[in-house]
Amino acid sequence: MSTTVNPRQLARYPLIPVIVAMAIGFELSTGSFMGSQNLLGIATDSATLAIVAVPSALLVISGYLDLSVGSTYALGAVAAGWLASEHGGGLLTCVLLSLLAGLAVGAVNGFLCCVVGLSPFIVTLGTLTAVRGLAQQFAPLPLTSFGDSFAWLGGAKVAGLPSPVVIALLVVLVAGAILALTPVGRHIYAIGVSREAAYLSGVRVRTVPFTLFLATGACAALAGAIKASVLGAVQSGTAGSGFELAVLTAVLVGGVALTGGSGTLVGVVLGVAFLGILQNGLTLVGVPTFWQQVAQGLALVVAAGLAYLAPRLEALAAVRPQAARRTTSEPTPATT
Amino acid sequence: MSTTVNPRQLARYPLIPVIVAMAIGFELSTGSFMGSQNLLGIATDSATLAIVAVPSALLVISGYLDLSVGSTYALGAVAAGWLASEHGGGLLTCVLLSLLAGLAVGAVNGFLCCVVGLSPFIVTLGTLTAVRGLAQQFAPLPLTSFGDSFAWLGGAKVAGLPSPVVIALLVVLVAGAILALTPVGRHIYAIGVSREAAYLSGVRVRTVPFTLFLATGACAALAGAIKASVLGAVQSGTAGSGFELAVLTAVLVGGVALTGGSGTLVGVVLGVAFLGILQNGLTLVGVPTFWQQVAQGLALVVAAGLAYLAPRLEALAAVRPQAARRTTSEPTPATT
Amino acid sequence: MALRVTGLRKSFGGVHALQGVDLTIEAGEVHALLGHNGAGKSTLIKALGGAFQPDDGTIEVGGRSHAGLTPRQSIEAGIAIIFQHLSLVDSLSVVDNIFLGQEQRRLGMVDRRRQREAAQRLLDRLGATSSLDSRVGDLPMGQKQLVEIAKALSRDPVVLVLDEPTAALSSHEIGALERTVRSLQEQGLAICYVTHLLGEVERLADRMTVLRDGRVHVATSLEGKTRRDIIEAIAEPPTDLPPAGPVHDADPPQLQVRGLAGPGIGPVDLEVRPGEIVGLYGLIGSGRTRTLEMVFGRRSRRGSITVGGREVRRATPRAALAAGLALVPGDRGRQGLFASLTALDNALLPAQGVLSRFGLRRRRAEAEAFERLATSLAVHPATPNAPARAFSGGNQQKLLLGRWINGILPTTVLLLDEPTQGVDVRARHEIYKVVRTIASERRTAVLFASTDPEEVVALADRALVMQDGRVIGELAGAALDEDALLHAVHQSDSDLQEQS
Amino acid sequence: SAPSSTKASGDKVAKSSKDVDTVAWDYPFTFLPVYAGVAKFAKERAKEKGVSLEQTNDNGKPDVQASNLDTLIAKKVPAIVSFPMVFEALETQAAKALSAGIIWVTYGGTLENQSASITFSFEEGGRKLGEDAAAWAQENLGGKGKVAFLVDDTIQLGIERTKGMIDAFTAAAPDMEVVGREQAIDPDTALTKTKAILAKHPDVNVVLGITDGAAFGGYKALVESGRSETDAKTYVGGQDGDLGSLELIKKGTFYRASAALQLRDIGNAVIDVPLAVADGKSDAEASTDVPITLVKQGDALLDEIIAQYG
Ligand SMILES: Nc1ncnc2c1ncn2[C@@H]1O[C@H](COP(=O)(O)OP(=O)(O)OP(=O)(O)O)[C@@H](O)[C@H]1O
Ligand SMILES: Nc1ncnc2c1ncn2[C@@H]1O[C@H](COP(=O)(O)OP(=O)(O)OP(=O)(O)O)[C@@H](O)[C@H]1O
Ligand SMILES: [Mg+2]
Ligand SMILES: [Mg+2]
Repeated sequence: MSTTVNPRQLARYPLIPVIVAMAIGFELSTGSFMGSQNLLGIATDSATLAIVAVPSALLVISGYLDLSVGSTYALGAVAAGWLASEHGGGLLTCVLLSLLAGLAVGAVNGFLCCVVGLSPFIVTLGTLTAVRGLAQQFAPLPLTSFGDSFAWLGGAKVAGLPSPVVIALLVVLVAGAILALTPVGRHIYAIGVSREAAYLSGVRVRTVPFTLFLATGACAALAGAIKASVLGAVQSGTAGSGFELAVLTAVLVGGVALTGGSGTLVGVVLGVAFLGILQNGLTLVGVPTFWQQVAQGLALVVAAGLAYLAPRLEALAAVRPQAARRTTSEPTPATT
Repeated sequence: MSTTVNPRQLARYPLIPVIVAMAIGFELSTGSFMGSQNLLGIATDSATLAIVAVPSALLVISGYLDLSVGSTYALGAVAAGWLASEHGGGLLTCVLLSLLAGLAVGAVNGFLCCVVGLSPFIVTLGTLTAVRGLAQQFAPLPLTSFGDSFAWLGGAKVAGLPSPVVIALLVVLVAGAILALTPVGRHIYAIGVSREAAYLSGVRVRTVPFTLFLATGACAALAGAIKASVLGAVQSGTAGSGFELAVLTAVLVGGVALTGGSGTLVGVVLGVAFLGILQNGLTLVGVPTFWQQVAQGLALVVAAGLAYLAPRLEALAAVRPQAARRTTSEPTPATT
Repeated sequence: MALRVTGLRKSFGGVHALQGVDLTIEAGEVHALLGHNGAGKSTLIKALGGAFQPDDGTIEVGGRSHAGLTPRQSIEAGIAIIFQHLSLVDSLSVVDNIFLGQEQRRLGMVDRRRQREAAQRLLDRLGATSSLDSRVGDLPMGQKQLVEIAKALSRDPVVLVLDEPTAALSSHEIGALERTVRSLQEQGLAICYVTHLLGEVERLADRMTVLRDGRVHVATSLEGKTRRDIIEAIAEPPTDLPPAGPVHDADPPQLQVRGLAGPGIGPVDLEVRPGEIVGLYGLIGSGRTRTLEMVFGRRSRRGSITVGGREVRRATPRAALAAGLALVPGDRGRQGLFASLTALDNALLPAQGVLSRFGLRRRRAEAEAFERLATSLAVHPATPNAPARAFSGGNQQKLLLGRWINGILPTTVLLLDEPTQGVDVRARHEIYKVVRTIASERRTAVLFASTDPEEVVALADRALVMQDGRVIGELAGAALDEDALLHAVHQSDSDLQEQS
Repeated sequence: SAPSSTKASGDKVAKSSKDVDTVAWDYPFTFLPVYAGVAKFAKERAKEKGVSLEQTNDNGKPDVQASNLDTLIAKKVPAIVSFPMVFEALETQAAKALSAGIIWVTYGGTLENQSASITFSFEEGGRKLGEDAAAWAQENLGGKGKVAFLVDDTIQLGIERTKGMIDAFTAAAPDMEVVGREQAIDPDTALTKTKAILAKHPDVNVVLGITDGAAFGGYKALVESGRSETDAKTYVGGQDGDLGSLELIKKGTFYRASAALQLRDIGNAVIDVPLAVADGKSDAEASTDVPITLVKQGDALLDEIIAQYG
């Protein structure tokens, strides 16, 4: 993978030109899109989405799926918020409780989907519903007044960057390193492409996706805790509602196939950025509410179109260097 | 397919014992579940779900997916309601306009997914969002006062059955006949299992799912119109919200695989009944809101577990009659 | 002239699969289409079947010339094709598959009775034993292949194209198929036959067209041609196989199987000594695949498996791998290959963990390992980053072999299921060489299953004949030849018939 | 607290209503019919006053609401009117807006950081409905009968309305048997749930809805079960003042009351309050409390509100 941007790379990440075009369009029409405050705002708001989309993407690449993240987010937020508001919990204990809650949901999902082998779609749709009910039962009223220690989680600045952004970067880096640098990274793809072949090759076809369910649960709960800290309040009924769809959208728009076995983290990060910029830009421009919805819907369709065009463009981009080599019979090295 | 219920059939439709158990449980604990009024009420309420779940199931069997039905439902309701309330539209024109709206959404989905070949998940998530925006933009305020002609659609009785139930039965019968008796029925399965193999066999791999998208759109809009007629009111913002998940849940719980190529209409109808009975029973028993959610989530997980057990039970049930035949070399007749 | 293809071209991205191919087949002729793996045979056939549009060239059939065909046009024109990767729909029944896309109708409904009658006639004619209502996915490979052929014949074709129809068949079914082909030929069909098994070419074909790298290399009548001539047309003549290494009877067995049993299998006892190559020969369905899978822990089992004197207790692939066993599965597409992953990932997936340091992959070491492996197995192309699906069948098989014999993993017992299925003459030879070499140099014990008696004779030191899940005979040394193998299975076949 | 324009980038800070060319109105529950009702009047008022009205699309998600507010603040709209999904959660945004010199008007409640507020008590709406229904039950049923509540436990506004409604009713009519408490804000869900309740208790007398949409569904269920539309022993009531419900009240059916928001007054306030702040009014001076009135058959207000929709 080279670091210079060549046409091949652009073709592989068709969201890049789209994001650039959107940025230019929004800047021209509002004059305030490119402001550092606005950009940092987008980054901060998108951070929680990124934190969950990244492990979710690994899960989808390995051929599974977690829809329960919206409720796990709420549960994580409620757990941390409850400890912070009712028991004066500090940063560490709050985050720990939240992570435990997320791990518990992840373990249930992972057990049912990876060990027993039930359908991830139905199981996690079930836990999505059930966990929301539990979170609401546990904290029917909004939780507030969290105290300074917990506020630090979402409000601190590290090297000039808001802490949610820093945490998101960490998650992306760790996941990226696992995917690119470790054998497990290859196993994730292998399981997604062919679970059977991976099993016969000695890959831990239960443990690996189980662990990804755990990671997704933990990250979803952490994201909920972060947002609770940022907002200073949690409401169990609405926190993270519809978040599962946003996550899945970012993952799929980012070029990860729902069938598993393909996708890149760069794509997922671009998918998150795409959604964040779209939301921000439409509000900046002041598009009327219902038209915003129409525009968001169309944007998804456009993104699907790009994902479709990408491999075709890539093939086109590949033709030129190939033409020179035509005399040799060696096939072009393909790009996975 | 025999009409007597043998262990094999039970194993194939694991929802049957579950539904029976639920019915007995709810009857014992409330004493009013089995009343004909309540059962008819469940049937009427479930009718709209069935009307949409059936074509959706065919779509899923053929390897596609339509998430936009929740908004198409709203659009269909708004179209019919608008004509009925603002222009005194009669039954026929209202239904016609509603169907046209549904066909339009279906055509867009079908064109993008079947002809262009974009990802059905992203595309129909996009139209889900966009169409809701359009419906709200078109009719931001609730529509009421529909007049008697349109009220007939949802309120009439045919042979003692409420018209929504009759329409649902028609939809089930037509779809069942197509699936079981016509070449297209075989094609739907074939495309779902292997689009490539079907294509090479001369199956119209674009036209068939395109038509199913049209049918799904039309049925979703019709369901919206029916509900509008039953209620005598339409709220564009809430009509059919979350309906897409209910539809998909009914389809999947009914044993249709998300990967396409397998599933039966009997299963889907059972799935619809399962959801309707669950909802009704929990309300009858008076389970508190949040625990209702928890119970519904758990029910999904149980349904996933049953779908998992079904083939295993079927294999067990198959052992006995098979044992007698073991000497012949003929393999067990397959169950498609 | 029934079919004439002129100047056909097709490229995939940068790969030029067909570069101006001409092919003419007369009515009443069996025409062998030959060539090395990746020569372009399947691509040509897919263009005939409408799987894609050619870039250039014409296809003339039934007196009409086409620049390209859709599947429906192809079927209408009277071309019937048996594709290399079956175009059957697993979850549908045998009848439904035979008539898929061409259903017999009555009042718009499927005419089930007429379909069943017609289907039964076709199956009987082919000697297929499967029931009409069986799910195709549940059928053994050979029966599937016969259903595929029945499907082609149901369309009353003018031209019948068979892409490696016998790769998964046993001698039994091959015989039936050959008889069918001959009777069709007599009825005046033009038949195009693709195969890597040269015996079939000699027995059946009137003419041959040999492709090399997407071009016609030779097109000639087969009259007076020897096997040597055919081989030379396809590839450079292979060198001799290295001699089999010595097997010492005194060595303790590397693999020892005692009382192995499972559904329909066993009890099976067998042993393989270090450096020994043992072939499992039998008809389709005789239980070789299941035996290998049980040894490897893919299926639950009873009995004991001992590797190098240590018993492998847990029946899981991981436990087997840890003990030094490795399996190259027979169903390459489903159980072996990661089609969209790179060649390097495919060949080194289990080795990456061993090569890694501090949990991190060492790409340099991986690249070197791949290069060594590509050289020793003659993988072509030797590009580590190309996705496995872009490789021809033979080269895919080499990648799978390379997964276990790369010198990084401690494989001491190699289990191979149909190791050269669909592999061209030359690559087959190379695979034999590789297997011989690792057996004699690394003293690896090899246990392989094959349906091809030629292969068993060429590769095995000793052959075990399987039937109905049991080992019913053993042949070794001078007694091991094709006739003896065929005799062994058919002997017991007729025994059985007499008994019942 | 008054706007502290201490260190804001001065050029954008509104010194009078003439500097306010845009009001951004952030209402998170865009799927509710009330939204469209208020929006209609706010738009009309905005036109009158020559300002443009911008709206957000929060879709009932608190995170999205916070993001959208951040965006509006970064954009430096002169005035924001926001209905916080969770009030405490928006203190940060409100403070940020104020320090950027943006007018912040809290809608539906008050915050510590704000320029002014538009208030209407949700609890009070529920309470008025509950009290009226209880009084009716005492009078017409002798305090004995069955009641079902269609509630909302998910959002703060719903929780408050629910509490007001149920507490007031049960306090004033303690002998009424509560036979249902079901989550439902839209007619569709309410129809299904009420039908189920009716299966067990076909003699339910009172159905109170958290929204008029929910009450409307309950009404339909009763009618479908064979109840006469003018049954004297039945009471249905809702909240919001949706047109369909008001028409039923006017017709004299057993849909008897709605705790109606004065949509026009609220819509006007969305524009007027921020403009008043821009003209230098203090929080106390600029803030408006829009009363929630229970409308019943014969009330003059009933016709007035119906006419507003026209
Ligand atoms: N879809 C595809 N994309 C890219 N390359 C392809 C594709 N299909 C075939 N090729 C390439 O085209 C060439 C010809 O392949 P083809 O399958 O026609 O060979 P073949 O002669 O049938 O070989 P075999 O004997 O192994 O079946 C090969 O180099 C192959 O890698
Ligand atoms: N007698 C039997 N009992 C149980 N299962 C059987 C029996 N015969 C066939 N099968 C099933 O058929 C499938 C594979 O059959 P297939 O003929 O392809 O392989 P095999 O029996 O292992 O033989 P071989 O590899 O020798 O052809 C297996 O999945 C196995 O479960
Ligand atoms: Mg081929
Ligand atoms: Mg086999």
